[in-house]
Amino acid sequence: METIEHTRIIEALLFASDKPLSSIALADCLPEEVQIDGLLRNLQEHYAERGVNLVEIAGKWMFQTAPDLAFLLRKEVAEDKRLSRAAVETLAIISYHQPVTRAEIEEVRGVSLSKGILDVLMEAEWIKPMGRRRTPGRPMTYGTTENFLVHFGLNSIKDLPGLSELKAAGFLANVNTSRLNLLGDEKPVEEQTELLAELPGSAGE
Amino acid sequence: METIEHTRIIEALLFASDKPLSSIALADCLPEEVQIDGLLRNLQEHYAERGVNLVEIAGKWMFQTAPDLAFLLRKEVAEDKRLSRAAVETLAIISYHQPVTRAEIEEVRGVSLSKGILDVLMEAEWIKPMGRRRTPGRPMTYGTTENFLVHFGLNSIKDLPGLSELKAAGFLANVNTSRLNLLGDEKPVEEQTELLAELPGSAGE
Amino acid sequence: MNDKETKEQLEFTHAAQGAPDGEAVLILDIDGFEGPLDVLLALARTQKVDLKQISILELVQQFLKFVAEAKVQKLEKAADYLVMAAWLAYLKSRLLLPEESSEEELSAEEMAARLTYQLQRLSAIRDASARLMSRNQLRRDVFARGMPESVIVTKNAIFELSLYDLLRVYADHKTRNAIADIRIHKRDVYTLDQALERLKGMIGLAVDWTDLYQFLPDSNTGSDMPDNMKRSVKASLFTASLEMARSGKAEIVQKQVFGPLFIRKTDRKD
Repeated sequence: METIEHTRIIEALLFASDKPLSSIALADCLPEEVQIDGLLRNLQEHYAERGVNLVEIAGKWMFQTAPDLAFLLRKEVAEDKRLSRAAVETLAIISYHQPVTRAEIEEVRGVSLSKGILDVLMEAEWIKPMGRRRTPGRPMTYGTTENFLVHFGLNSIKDLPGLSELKAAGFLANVNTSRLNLLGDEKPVEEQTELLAELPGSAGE
Repeated sequence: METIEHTRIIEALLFASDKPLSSIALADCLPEEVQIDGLLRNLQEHYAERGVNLVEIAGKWMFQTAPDLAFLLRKEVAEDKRLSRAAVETLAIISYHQPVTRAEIEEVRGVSLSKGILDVLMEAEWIKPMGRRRTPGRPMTYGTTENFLVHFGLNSIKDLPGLSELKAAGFLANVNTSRLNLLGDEKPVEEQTELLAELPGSAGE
Repeated sequence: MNDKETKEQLEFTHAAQGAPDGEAVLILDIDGFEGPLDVLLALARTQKVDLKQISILELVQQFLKFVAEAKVQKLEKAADYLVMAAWLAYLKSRLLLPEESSEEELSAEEMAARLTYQLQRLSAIRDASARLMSRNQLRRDVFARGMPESVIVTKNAIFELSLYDLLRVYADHKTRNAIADIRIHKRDVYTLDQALERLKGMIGLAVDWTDLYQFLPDSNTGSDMPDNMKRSVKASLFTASLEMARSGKAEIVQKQVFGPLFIRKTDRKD
């Protein structure tokens, strides 16, 4: 009896929201002793075959229309901002390599990155700056946002398609940006260790 | 079998729509022979006991949180808000100089007052309109509320420390008090009409 | 998206598509050419990646044809391709010639391996990006609640402000507006002129490469120098060293990133 009531509450909360809710947020609305994960699983099962599904996304929970009905709904929504291929590729590199610097993105793609691309991805709230790397120049690194996970229906970046294959093939190893120069025989910069620490006057603080 | 599929479609359409849908609009997405009203009734029944109900409003259909759970969505959230420095300063000026017009506040602060500031202070129920001044333009004056006194533990506005007291308490450093006129500004006559009666901001709602 | 670049790309793509179909390999993957790796990737795909097998002659011909027919307006774009063609030719020659033992340079095999790796990685990331984009996307394939009800939340804002803060701010305001004596303190800095003078004077004493920091004037001032002064001294000394290098009076060398800067006097005999 109680369980039904609690399930109803969870259902109402999730149904009312257009964003994923964490089980912690849900628990806030329920008595402390409620085993929320079990209820969520039951609810998920209840909706599994329906037109609306309960999915786990970005470590949170959300109702969404069933993917197989996409063909019907698609016409309801007009705007489909198409990303340029360059932007899509950049997004992929950022998501698989994150945190990754601009120079590393350029290295992987083999071309320089126009400024607008990162802007577009940031505007879509798919990527965000992830802090600076402790290497010379202290370049900014980029990574993906929660919004990215939600948009692509991923529970975490570990669920990126083909991640393990890319890793196994060694393609996600550190990108050596010094290789960018194809013609020049410049040697890669060696050992960019944490020299920064001992530099008293530099960028620190 | 078909029925299940059609029900799923209706479910998804209603879920994803940003407005209530008529059965005619729903029918557009389904094969002609589908008895849509029957399906809607079934769906309504299915959701009758759940956390979300399917309701018919003015001939259109929509999902809605079950009425008995509506309280969940009207949750009162206590939210700690910090006032900007400008807001605090404005509040201070109002409390010391009340009743005071917007223009006077601006003159005292030496900067123009962004609209949001008075709104925030009124939202906090610390200030209220105090009637209009009998000067050209009949500007509105502002003063503090009872709530203000309660919040700061003051018996009356006269309990606010005067300038010499502020100085003694170490708030004012290196300032020649004689150069400051605190609490001493003469004010034009007030048209203090139905002041406390209307109090829009104070105890309200 | 950068308009200019988009336009450039468009023009470029357009021009490339204008090329007659035929054996020109470059046409095959025309919709997204951007630069060297892209082209190379297209080539590598058709020629099965093994760089040793790539016919340089054919490659160069294709490039020339491509560049000519594309009527590339942006010279730097064309240069990109030429650079790569040259690089490939060079690599090919290295692969064909017997290996010289040189510690300085990477062997041709290593270079080829690297390039192959890069190409495969780009290709793999492309596959991955295609898989990513083919996932069900929100608002394209799957949809969230169209009429979210969530935020009828009445926010009872609790404003945090203590009487102390209120008074503090008011007092600050009064203080600010009071006619007060304003004193601008002299800032303690080590000027560039001072640093230049010092460096010029001392550099003659040093025979060989000397760590720039050896010239820091902390011997007399002692270590009780305030931190900001120390920083100022370092900054000025560094600037002075650059100035001297620029005017040809000194040479500077730094052997590793963030390593010490060494300076020595230029022995010019003029």
